[in-house]
Amino acid sequence: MVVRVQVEDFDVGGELDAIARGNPRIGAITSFVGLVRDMHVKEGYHRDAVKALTLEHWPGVTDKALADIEAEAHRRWSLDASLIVHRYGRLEPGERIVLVVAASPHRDDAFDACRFLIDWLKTKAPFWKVEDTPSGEKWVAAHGDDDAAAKKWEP
Amino acid sequence: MVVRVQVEDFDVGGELDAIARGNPRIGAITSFVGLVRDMHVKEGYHRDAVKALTLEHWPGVTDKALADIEAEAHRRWSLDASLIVHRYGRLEPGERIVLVVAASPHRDDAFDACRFLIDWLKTKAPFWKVEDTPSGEKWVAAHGDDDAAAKKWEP
Amino acid sequence: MKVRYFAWIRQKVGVAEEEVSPPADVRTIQDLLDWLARTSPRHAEAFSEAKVFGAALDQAIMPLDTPIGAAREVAFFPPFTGGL
Amino acid sequence: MKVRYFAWIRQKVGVAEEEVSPPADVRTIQDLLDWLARTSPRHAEAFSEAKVFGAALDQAIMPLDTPIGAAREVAFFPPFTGGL
Repeated sequence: MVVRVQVEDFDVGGELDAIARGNPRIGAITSFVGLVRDMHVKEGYHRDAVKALTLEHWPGVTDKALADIEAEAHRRWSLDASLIVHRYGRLEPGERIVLVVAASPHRDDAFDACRFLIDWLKTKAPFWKVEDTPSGEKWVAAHGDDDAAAKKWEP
Repeated sequence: MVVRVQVEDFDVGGELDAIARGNPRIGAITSFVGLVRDMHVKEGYHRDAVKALTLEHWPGVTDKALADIEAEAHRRWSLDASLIVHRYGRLEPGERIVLVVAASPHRDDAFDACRFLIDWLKTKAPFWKVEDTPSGEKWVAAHGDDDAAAKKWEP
Repeated sequence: MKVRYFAWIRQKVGVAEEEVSPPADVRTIQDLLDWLARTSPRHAEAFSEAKVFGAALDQAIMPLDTPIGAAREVAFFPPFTGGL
Repeated sequence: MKVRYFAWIRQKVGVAEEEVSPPADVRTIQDLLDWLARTSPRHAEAFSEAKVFGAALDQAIMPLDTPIGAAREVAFFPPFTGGL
Protein backbone atom coordinates (compact mmCIF):
# COMPACT_ATOMS: atom_id res chain seq x y z
CA MET A 1 0.00 0.00 0.00
CA VAL A 2 1.74 3.09 -1.28
CA VAL A 3 0.38 6.54 -2.09
CA ARG A 4 2.32 9.43 -3.61
CA VAL A 5 1.16 12.91 -4.61
CA GLN A 6 3.84 14.69 -6.58
CA VAL A 7 4.68 17.23 -9.27
CA GLU A 8 7.19 14.94 -11.03
CA ASP A 9 6.35 12.37 -13.67
CA PHE A 10 6.56 8.69 -12.72
CA ASP A 11 8.17 5.64 -14.32
CA VAL A 12 5.35 3.16 -14.99
CA GLY A 13 7.62 0.21 -15.85
CA GLY A 14 9.78 0.80 -12.78
CA GLU A 15 6.74 1.02 -10.51
CA LEU A 16 5.25 -2.19 -11.90
CA ASP A 17 8.56 -4.02 -11.52
CA ALA A 18 8.95 -2.80 -7.94
CA ILE A 19 5.46 -3.81 -6.91
CA ALA A 20 5.95 -7.52 -7.70
CA ARG A 21 9.62 -7.80 -6.76
CA GLY A 22 10.30 -10.46 -4.16
CA ASN A 23 6.71 -11.65 -3.97
CA PRO A 24 6.24 -14.76 -6.11
CA ARG A 25 2.64 -15.09 -4.83
CA ILE A 26 1.67 -12.34 -7.26
CA GLY A 27 0.35 -13.62 -10.58
CA ALA A 28 -1.63 -10.61 -11.78
CA ILE A 29 -0.82 -6.91 -11.96
CA THR A 30 -3.46 -4.59 -13.32
CA SER A 31 -2.57 -0.96 -13.89
CA PHE A 32 -4.31 2.15 -15.07
CA VAL A 33 -2.58 5.25 -16.44
CA GLY A 34 -4.57 8.46 -16.96
CA LEU A 35 -3.20 10.97 -19.48
CA VAL A 36 -4.00 14.59 -20.31
CA ARG A 37 -6.13 14.69 -23.46
CA ASP A 38 -5.95 17.51 -25.99
CA MET A 39 -9.71 17.81 -26.09
CA HIS A 40 -12.43 18.07 -23.50
CA VAL A 41 -15.65 16.48 -24.69
CA LYS A 42 -18.66 17.06 -22.46
CA GLU A 43 -21.99 15.35 -22.97
CA GLY A 44 -20.93 14.53 -26.52
CA TYR A 45 -21.45 18.02 -27.94
CA HIS A 46 -19.37 20.61 -26.11
CA ARG A 47 -15.73 20.44 -27.19
CA ASP A 48 -12.82 22.53 -26.01
CA ALA A 49 -9.26 22.27 -27.18
CA VAL A 50 -7.04 21.90 -24.11
CA LYS A 51 -3.58 23.50 -24.15
CA ALA A 52 -2.80 22.31 -20.65
CA LEU A 53 -4.43 21.57 -17.37
CA THR A 54 -3.44 22.47 -13.86
CA LEU A 55 -4.22 20.16 -10.99
CA GLU A 56 -4.70 21.60 -7.53
CA HIS A 57 -4.92 19.45 -4.44
CA TRP A 58 -5.16 19.79 -0.67
CA PRO A 59 -1.74 19.00 0.79
CA GLY A 60 -1.94 16.80 3.86
CA VAL A 61 -5.51 15.78 3.19
CA THR A 62 -5.01 14.24 -0.27
CA ASP A 63 -2.52 11.63 0.96
CA LYS A 64 -4.83 10.53 3.73
CA ALA A 65 -7.83 10.35 1.36
CA LEU A 66 -5.85 8.19 -1.09
CA ALA A 67 -4.55 5.96 1.70
CA ASP A 68 -8.13 5.46 2.94
CA ILE A 69 -9.26 4.47 -0.57
CA GLU A 70 -6.38 2.02 -0.83
CA ALA A 71 -7.15 0.53 2.58
CA GLU A 72 -10.76 0.03 1.49
CA ALA A 73 -9.57 -1.84 -1.64
CA HIS A 74 -7.44 -4.13 0.55
CA ARG A 75 -10.47 -4.83 2.75
CA ARG A 76 -12.59 -5.76 -0.26
CA TRP A 77 -10.16 -7.81 -2.35
CA SER A 78 -7.27 -10.18 -1.84
CA LEU A 79 -4.38 -7.90 -2.78
CA ASP A 80 -0.67 -8.37 -2.28
CA ALA A 81 0.22 -4.81 -3.23
CA SER A 82 -1.26 -1.59 -4.53
CA LEU A 83 -0.07 1.83 -5.58
CA ILE A 84 -1.57 5.22 -6.32
CA VAL A 85 0.62 7.98 -7.78
CA HIS A 86 -1.16 11.25 -8.62
CA ARG A 87 0.51 14.34 -10.03
CA TYR A 88 -0.44 17.96 -9.47
CA GLY A 89 0.63 21.23 -11.08
CA ARG A 90 0.57 22.12 -14.78
CA LEU A 91 0.40 19.23 -17.27
CA GLU A 92 0.25 19.27 -21.05
CA PRO A 93 -1.61 16.91 -23.42
CA GLY A 94 0.01 13.48 -23.51
CA GLU A 95 1.45 13.83 -19.99
CA ARG A 96 0.66 11.25 -17.34
CA ILE A 97 -1.67 12.37 -14.54
CA VAL A 98 -2.28 9.29 -12.45
CA LEU A 99 -1.12 5.70 -12.03
CA VAL A 100 -3.13 3.09 -10.18
CA VAL A 101 -1.84 -0.46 -9.70
CA ALA A 102 -3.30 -3.53 -8.00
CA ALA A 103 -1.41 -6.83 -7.65
CA SER A 104 -2.91 -10.12 -6.58
CA PRO A 105 -2.49 -13.87 -6.97
CA HIS A 106 -5.44 -13.87 -9.42
CA ARG A 107 -6.61 -11.48 -12.09
CA ASP A 108 -10.20 -10.91 -10.94
CA ASP A 109 -9.07 -9.24 -7.72
CA ALA A 110 -6.44 -7.19 -9.53
CA PHE A 111 -8.90 -5.93 -12.16
CA ASP A 112 -11.73 -5.14 -9.75
CA ALA A 113 -9.47 -3.41 -7.23
CA CYS A 114 -7.71 -1.32 -9.89
CA ARG A 115 -11.00 -0.08 -11.29
CA PHE A 116 -12.36 0.60 -7.80
CA LEU A 117 -9.27 2.64 -6.93
CA ILE A 118 -9.58 4.97 -9.92
CA ASP A 119 -13.39 5.25 -9.59
CA TRP A 120 -13.23 6.21 -5.92
CA LEU A 121 -10.20 8.42 -6.37
CA LYS A 122 -12.11 10.58 -8.83
CA THR A 123 -14.92 11.37 -6.41
CA LYS A 124 -13.28 11.03 -2.99
CA ALA A 125 -9.80 12.58 -3.24
CA PRO A 126 -9.44 16.39 -3.07
CA PHE A 127 -8.13 17.23 -6.55
CA TRP A 128 -9.43 19.97 -8.81
CA LYS A 129 -8.58 20.61 -12.44
CA VAL A 130 -8.56 23.83 -14.40
CA GLU A 131 -8.10 23.69 -18.17
CA ASP A 132 -6.17 26.23 -20.19
CA THR A 133 -8.27 26.59 -23.36
CA PRO A 134 -8.26 29.08 -26.28
CA SER A 135 -11.24 30.78 -24.61
CA GLY A 136 -9.51 31.06 -21.24
CA GLU A 137 -9.27 29.10 -17.99
CA LYS A 138 -12.07 26.65 -17.35
CA TRP A 139 -12.55 24.73 -14.14
CA VAL A 140 -13.54 21.16 -14.88
CA ALA A 141 -16.97 20.26 -13.51
CA ALA A 142 -17.61 16.92 -11.85
CA HIS A 143 -19.19 14.35 -14.15
CA GLY A 144 -22.38 12.52 -13.30
CA ASP A 145 -20.68 9.52 -14.93
CA ASP A 146 -17.98 9.59 -12.28
CA ASP A 147 -20.51 9.69 -9.47
CA ALA A 148 -22.28 6.74 -11.06
CA ALA A 149 -18.98 4.87 -11.44
CA ALA A 150 -18.16 5.47 -7.77
CA LYS A 151 -21.66 4.50 -6.62
CA LYS A 152 -21.48 1.08 -8.25
CA TRP A 153 -18.95 0.14 -5.55
CA GLU A 154 -21.23 1.15 -2.67
CA PRO A 155 -22.20 -1.77 -0.46
CA MET B 1 -3.46 -3.42 -32.87
CA VAL B 2 -0.24 -5.28 -32.25
CA VAL B 3 0.36 -8.92 -31.34
CA ARG B 4 3.69 -10.52 -30.50
CA VAL B 5 4.54 -14.07 -29.47
CA GLN B 6 8.12 -14.31 -28.30
CA VAL B 7 10.65 -16.03 -26.06
CA GLU B 8 12.19 -12.76 -24.83
CA ASP B 9 10.94 -10.70 -21.93
CA PHE B 10 9.22 -7.38 -22.69
CA ASP B 11 9.59 -3.84 -21.34
CA VAL B 12 6.21 -2.89 -19.86
CA GLY B 13 7.00 0.81 -19.41
CA GLY B 14 8.37 1.10 -22.93
CA GLU B 15 5.33 -0.63 -24.40
CA LEU B 16 2.93 1.63 -22.50
CA ASP B 17 4.83 4.74 -23.58
CA ALA B 18 4.84 3.62 -27.20
CA ILE B 19 1.14 2.88 -27.27
CA ALA B 20 0.06 6.43 -26.42
CA ARG B 21 2.84 8.30 -28.20
CA GLY B 22 1.58 10.82 -30.74
CA ASN B 23 -2.09 10.22 -29.97
CA PRO B 24 -3.39 12.91 -27.59
CA ARG B 25 -6.93 11.49 -27.92
CA ILE B 26 -5.90 8.75 -25.51
CA GLY B 27 -6.83 9.48 -21.91
CA ALA B 28 -6.85 5.97 -20.45
CA ILE B 29 -4.41 3.07 -20.68
CA THR B 30 -5.27 -0.12 -18.86
CA SER B 31 -2.72 -2.90 -18.74
CA PHE B 32 -2.50 -6.37 -17.36
CA VAL B 33 0.72 -8.27 -16.63
CA GLY B 34 0.61 -11.99 -15.85
CA LEU B 35 3.53 -13.45 -13.88
CA VAL B 36 4.71 -16.98 -13.09
CA ARG B 37 3.72 -17.85 -9.53
CA ASP B 38 5.76 -20.12 -7.29
CA MET B 39 2.70 -22.07 -6.29
CA HIS B 40 -0.12 -23.70 -8.16
CA VAL B 41 -3.34 -23.69 -6.15
CA LYS B 42 -6.16 -25.73 -7.59
CA GLU B 43 -9.67 -25.71 -6.15
CA GLY B 44 -8.25 -24.28 -2.95
CA TYR B 45 -6.80 -27.55 -1.63
CA HIS B 46 -4.29 -29.00 -4.06
CA ARG B 47 -0.99 -27.12 -3.92
CA ASP B 48 2.17 -27.70 -5.89
CA ALA B 49 5.39 -25.77 -5.62
CA VAL B 50 6.36 -24.62 -9.10
CA LYS B 51 10.06 -24.45 -9.99
CA ALA B 52 9.35 -23.27 -13.52
CA LEU B 53 6.79 -23.56 -16.24
CA THR B 54 7.20 -24.11 -19.94
CA LEU B 55 4.78 -22.59 -22.40
CA GLU B 56 4.18 -24.30 -25.70
CA HIS B 57 2.26 -22.67 -28.51
CA TRP B 58 1.28 -23.31 -32.12
CA PRO B 59 3.50 -21.16 -34.32
CA GLY B 60 1.56 -19.49 -37.11
CA VAL B 61 -1.79 -20.16 -35.52
CA THR B 62 -1.20 -18.33 -32.22
CA ASP B 63 -0.55 -14.97 -33.88
CA LYS B 64 -3.72 -15.20 -35.91
CA ALA B 65 -5.78 -16.25 -32.89
CA LEU B 66 -4.48 -13.29 -30.87
CA ALA B 67 -5.06 -10.88 -33.77
CA ASP B 68 -8.66 -12.15 -34.05
CA ILE B 69 -9.22 -11.58 -30.32
CA GLU B 70 -7.81 -8.07 -30.63
CA ALA B 71 -9.99 -7.31 -33.66
CA GLU B 72 -13.04 -8.43 -31.69
CA ALA B 73 -12.11 -6.04 -28.86
CA HIS B 74 -11.86 -3.17 -31.35
CA ARG B 75 -15.31 -4.04 -32.69
CA ARG B 76 -16.82 -4.02 -29.22
CA TRP B 77 -15.16 -0.97 -27.67
CA SER B 78 -13.88 2.42 -28.74
CA LEU B 79 -10.14 1.76 -28.65
CA ASP B 80 -7.30 3.84 -30.02
CA ALA B 81 -4.68 1.14 -29.53
CA SER B 82 -4.16 -2.30 -28.09
CA LEU B 83 -1.32 -4.73 -27.57
CA ILE B 84 -0.87 -8.38 -26.68
CA VAL B 85 2.60 -9.75 -25.96
CA HIS B 86 2.77 -13.41 -24.91
CA ARG B 87 5.95 -15.32 -24.15
CA TYR B 88 6.64 -19.00 -24.65
CA GLY B 89 9.43 -21.34 -23.55
CA ARG B 90 10.69 -21.93 -20.01
CA LEU B 91 9.84 -19.28 -17.40
CA GLU B 92 10.66 -19.15 -13.69
CA PRO B 93 8.58 -17.76 -10.80
CA GLY B 94 8.42 -13.96 -10.92
CA GLU B 95 8.96 -13.84 -14.69
CA ARG B 96 6.47 -12.05 -16.91
CA ILE B 97 4.29 -14.29 -19.11
CA VAL B 98 1.86 -11.95 -20.81
CA LEU B 99 1.12 -8.26 -21.30
CA VAL B 100 -2.26 -6.98 -22.45
CA VAL B 101 -2.89 -3.26 -23.02
CA ALA B 102 -5.95 -1.30 -24.12
CA ALA B 103 -5.92 2.46 -24.73
CA SER B 104 -8.98 4.64 -25.19
CA PRO B 105 -10.23 8.19 -24.67
CA HIS B 106 -12.16 7.00 -21.60
CA ARG B 107 -11.44 4.50 -18.87
CA ASP B 108 -14.52 2.30 -19.15
CA ASP B 109 -13.56 1.13 -22.65
CA ALA B 110 -9.94 0.61 -21.66
CA PHE B 111 -10.84 -1.47 -18.60
CA ASP B 112 -13.47 -3.61 -20.29
CA ALA B 113 -11.36 -4.27 -23.37
CA CYS B 114 -8.26 -5.16 -21.36
CA ARG B 115 -10.17 -7.68 -19.27
CA PHE B 116 -11.88 -9.11 -22.34
CA LEU B 117 -8.51 -9.58 -24.06
CA ILE B 118 -7.00 -11.61 -21.23
CA ASP B 119 -10.21 -13.60 -20.63
CA TRP B 120 -10.52 -14.61 -24.28
CA LEU B 121 -6.82 -15.17 -24.72
CA LYS B 122 -6.86 -17.82 -21.99
CA THR B 123 -9.49 -19.93 -23.68
CA LYS B 124 -9.08 -19.09 -27.38
CA ALA B 125 -5.33 -18.87 -28.09
CA PRO B 126 -3.33 -22.09 -28.54
CA PHE B 127 -0.99 -22.03 -25.55
CA TRP B 128 -0.30 -24.92 -23.20
CA LYS B 129 1.60 -24.87 -19.94
CA VAL B 130 3.57 -27.60 -18.24
CA GLU B 131 4.83 -27.05 -14.69
CA ASP B 132 8.11 -28.31 -13.35
CA THR B 133 7.27 -29.39 -9.79
CA PRO B 134 9.12 -31.42 -7.11
CA SER B 135 6.93 -34.39 -8.09
CA GLY B 136 7.71 -34.06 -11.79
CA GLU B 137 6.22 -32.41 -14.88
CA LYS B 138 2.56 -31.52 -14.65
CA TRP B 139 0.49 -30.23 -17.54
CA VAL B 140 -1.79 -27.46 -16.38
CA ALA B 141 -5.46 -28.31 -16.81
CA ALA B 142 -7.93 -25.73 -18.08
CA HIS B 143 -9.90 -24.02 -15.33
CA GLY B 144 -13.66 -23.93 -15.25
CA ASP B 145 -13.18 -20.37 -13.92
CA ASP B 146 -11.49 -19.37 -17.15
CA ASP B 147 -14.29 -20.78 -19.26
CA ALA B 148 -16.77 -18.86 -17.11
CA ALA B 149 -14.70 -15.68 -17.45
CA ALA B 150 -14.61 -16.06 -21.24
CA LYS B 151 -18.32 -16.87 -21.43
CA LYS B 152 -19.34 -13.66 -19.71
CA TRP B 153 -18.25 -11.82 -22.88
CA GLU B 154 -20.43 -13.94 -25.16
CA PRO B 155 -23.13 -11.89 -26.90
CA MET C 1 -11.75 30.52 13.06
CA LYS C 2 -9.83 29.91 9.87
CA VAL C 3 -11.77 29.52 6.59
CA ARG C 4 -10.08 27.93 3.55
CA TYR C 5 -11.20 27.99 -0.07
CA PHE C 6 -10.18 25.73 -2.94
CA ALA C 7 -10.25 25.81 -6.76
CA TRP C 8 -12.68 28.30 -8.30
CA ILE C 9 -14.16 29.22 -4.94
CA ARG C 10 -10.69 30.47 -3.94
CA GLN C 11 -10.34 32.34 -7.24
CA LYS C 12 -13.70 34.08 -6.83
CA VAL C 13 -13.23 34.98 -3.17
CA GLY C 14 -9.72 36.17 -3.99
CA VAL C 15 -7.90 34.62 -1.03
CA ALA C 16 -6.93 31.03 -0.15
CA GLU C 17 -7.75 31.48 3.52
CA GLU C 18 -8.91 34.07 6.02
CA GLU C 19 -9.55 34.46 9.73
CA VAL C 20 -13.20 35.20 10.52
CA SER C 21 -15.22 35.79 13.69
CA PRO C 22 -18.83 34.97 12.90
CA PRO C 23 -21.57 35.91 15.39
CA ALA C 24 -22.89 33.38 17.89
CA ASP C 25 -25.96 32.50 15.80
CA VAL C 26 -23.72 30.93 13.12
CA ARG C 27 -23.99 27.31 14.26
CA THR C 28 -23.72 25.03 11.22
CA ILE C 29 -21.45 25.02 8.16
CA GLN C 30 -24.42 26.26 6.10
CA ASP C 31 -24.92 29.16 8.57
CA LEU C 32 -21.26 30.09 8.09
CA LEU C 33 -21.59 29.91 4.31
CA ASP C 34 -24.64 32.21 4.38
CA TRP C 35 -22.88 34.62 6.72
CA LEU C 36 -19.67 34.66 4.60
CA ALA C 37 -21.76 35.42 1.47
CA ARG C 38 -22.78 38.71 3.13
CA THR C 39 -19.21 39.77 4.02
CA SER C 40 -18.25 41.06 0.52
CA PRO C 41 -19.47 41.13 -3.09
CA ARG C 42 -16.72 38.62 -3.98
CA HIS C 43 -17.91 36.21 -1.31
CA ALA C 44 -21.48 36.77 -2.46
CA GLU C 45 -20.57 35.90 -6.03
CA ALA C 46 -18.44 32.89 -5.10
CA PHE C 47 -21.25 31.46 -3.01
CA SER C 48 -24.06 32.31 -5.42
CA GLU C 49 -23.17 29.49 -7.82
CA ALA C 50 -25.87 26.87 -7.94
CA LYS C 51 -23.30 24.13 -7.39
CA VAL C 52 -23.18 21.76 -4.50
CA PHE C 53 -20.28 22.67 -2.29
CA GLY C 54 -18.29 20.29 -0.24
CA ALA C 55 -17.07 21.34 3.18
CA ALA C 56 -14.71 20.03 5.82
CA LEU C 57 -14.28 20.69 9.53
CA ASP C 58 -10.65 20.38 10.63
CA GLN C 59 -9.95 18.49 7.37
CA ALA C 60 -12.75 15.95 7.75
CA ILE C 61 -15.49 16.16 5.10
CA MET C 62 -18.88 16.90 6.62
CA PRO C 63 -22.44 17.64 5.42
CA LEU C 64 -23.35 21.34 5.37
CA ASP C 65 -25.86 20.97 8.20
CA THR C 66 -23.12 19.83 10.60
CA PRO C 67 -22.64 22.09 13.65
CA ILE C 68 -19.24 23.76 13.56
CA GLY C 69 -18.71 23.20 17.28
CA ALA C 70 -15.11 23.70 18.33
CA ALA C 71 -13.63 23.25 14.84
CA ARG C 72 -10.72 25.60 14.20
CA GLU C 73 -10.73 25.31 10.40
CA VAL C 74 -13.63 25.20 7.95
CA ALA C 75 -12.89 24.46 4.27
CA PHE C 76 -15.12 24.99 1.24
CA PHE C 77 -14.49 23.34 -2.13
CA PRO C 78 -16.20 22.36 -5.39
CA PRO C 79 -16.71 18.66 -6.22
CA PHE C 80 -13.45 16.77 -6.75
CA THR C 81 -12.23 16.22 -10.32
CA GLY C 82 -9.02 14.22 -10.00
CA GLY C 83 -7.94 11.28 -12.07
CA LEU C 84 -7.72 11.41 -15.83
CA MET D 1 -2.93 -36.69 -44.37
CA LYS D 2 -0.78 -35.07 -41.71
CA VAL D 3 -1.80 -35.40 -38.06
CA ARG D 4 -0.30 -33.05 -35.45
CA TYR D 5 -0.34 -33.40 -31.67
CA PHE D 6 0.22 -30.75 -29.03
CA ALA D 7 1.16 -30.62 -25.34
CA TRP D 8 0.57 -33.84 -23.35
CA ILE D 9 -1.11 -35.54 -26.31
CA ARG D 10 2.18 -35.14 -28.19
CA GLN D 11 4.13 -36.46 -25.19
CA LYS D 12 1.94 -39.52 -24.85
CA VAL D 13 1.83 -40.34 -28.56
CA GLY D 14 5.59 -39.77 -28.72
CA VAL D 15 5.72 -37.75 -31.96
CA ALA D 16 4.72 -34.17 -32.82
CA GLU D 17 3.30 -35.17 -36.20
CA GLU D 18 2.86 -38.14 -38.47
CA GLU D 19 1.56 -39.02 -41.92
CA VAL D 20 -1.44 -41.34 -41.84
CA SER D 21 -3.70 -42.97 -44.43
CA PRO D 22 -6.97 -43.80 -42.71
CA PRO D 23 -9.51 -46.04 -44.49
CA ALA D 24 -12.41 -44.52 -46.42
CA ASP D 25 -14.93 -44.99 -43.59
CA VAL D 26 -13.05 -42.42 -41.47
CA ARG D 27 -15.19 -39.40 -42.29
CA THR D 28 -15.22 -37.06 -39.27
CA ILE D 29 -12.53 -35.86 -36.89
CA GLN D 30 -14.01 -38.16 -34.23
CA ASP D 31 -13.73 -41.12 -36.65
CA LEU D 32 -10.06 -40.28 -37.16
CA LEU D 33 -9.49 -40.02 -33.43
CA ASP D 34 -11.08 -43.46 -32.86
CA TRP D 35 -9.06 -44.97 -35.71
CA LEU D 36 -5.79 -43.43 -34.46
CA ALA D 37 -6.44 -44.88 -30.98
CA ARG D 38 -6.24 -48.34 -32.52
CA THR D 39 -2.92 -47.75 -34.32
CA SER D 40 -0.68 -48.24 -31.25
CA PRO D 41 -0.79 -48.62 -27.45
CA ARG D 42 0.68 -45.11 -27.12
CA HIS D 43 -2.10 -43.65 -29.24
CA ALA D 44 -4.63 -45.70 -27.30
CA GLU D 45 -3.36 -44.29 -24.01
CA ALA D 46 -3.11 -40.71 -25.30
CA PHE D 47 -6.68 -40.79 -26.53
CA SER D 48 -8.13 -42.65 -23.54
CA GLU D 49 -8.05 -39.63 -21.26
CA ALA D 50 -11.53 -38.53 -20.35
CA LYS D 51 -10.64 -34.96 -21.33
CA VAL D 52 -12.32 -32.94 -23.99
CA PHE D 53 -9.99 -32.61 -26.94
CA GLY D 54 -9.85 -29.70 -29.28
CA ALA D 55 -9.17 -30.30 -32.95
CA ALA D 56 -8.39 -28.23 -36.02
CA LEU D 57 -8.67 -28.87 -39.76
CA ASP D 58 -5.95 -27.03 -41.69
CA GLN D 59 -5.38 -24.84 -38.61
CA ALA D 60 -9.04 -23.86 -38.14
CA ILE D 61 -10.62 -25.09 -34.91
CA MET D 62 -13.61 -27.38 -35.59
CA PRO D 63 -16.00 -29.56 -33.56
CA LEU D 64 -15.11 -33.26 -33.48
CA ASP D 65 -18.14 -34.22 -35.59
CA THR D 66 -16.89 -32.11 -38.52
CA PRO D 67 -16.23 -34.11 -41.72
CA ILE D 68 -12.53 -34.07 -42.57
CA GLY D 69 -13.26 -33.57 -46.26
CA ALA D 70 -10.20 -32.45 -48.23
CA ALA D 71 -8.26 -31.18 -45.20
CA ARG D 72 -4.56 -31.94 -45.43
CA GLU D 73 -3.76 -31.45 -41.75
CA VAL D 74 -5.68 -32.46 -38.65
CA ALA D 75 -4.46 -31.27 -35.25
CA PHE D 76 -5.38 -32.56 -31.78
CA PHE D 77 -4.76 -30.61 -28.61
CA PRO D 78 -5.85 -30.31 -24.97
CA PRO D 79 -7.76 -27.22 -23.82
CA PHE D 80 -5.70 -24.02 -24.00
CA THR D 81 -4.03 -22.79 -20.82
CA GLY D 82 -2.28 -19.56 -21.82
CA GLY D 83 -2.20 -16.30 -19.93
CA LEU D 84 -1.02 -16.10 -16.35
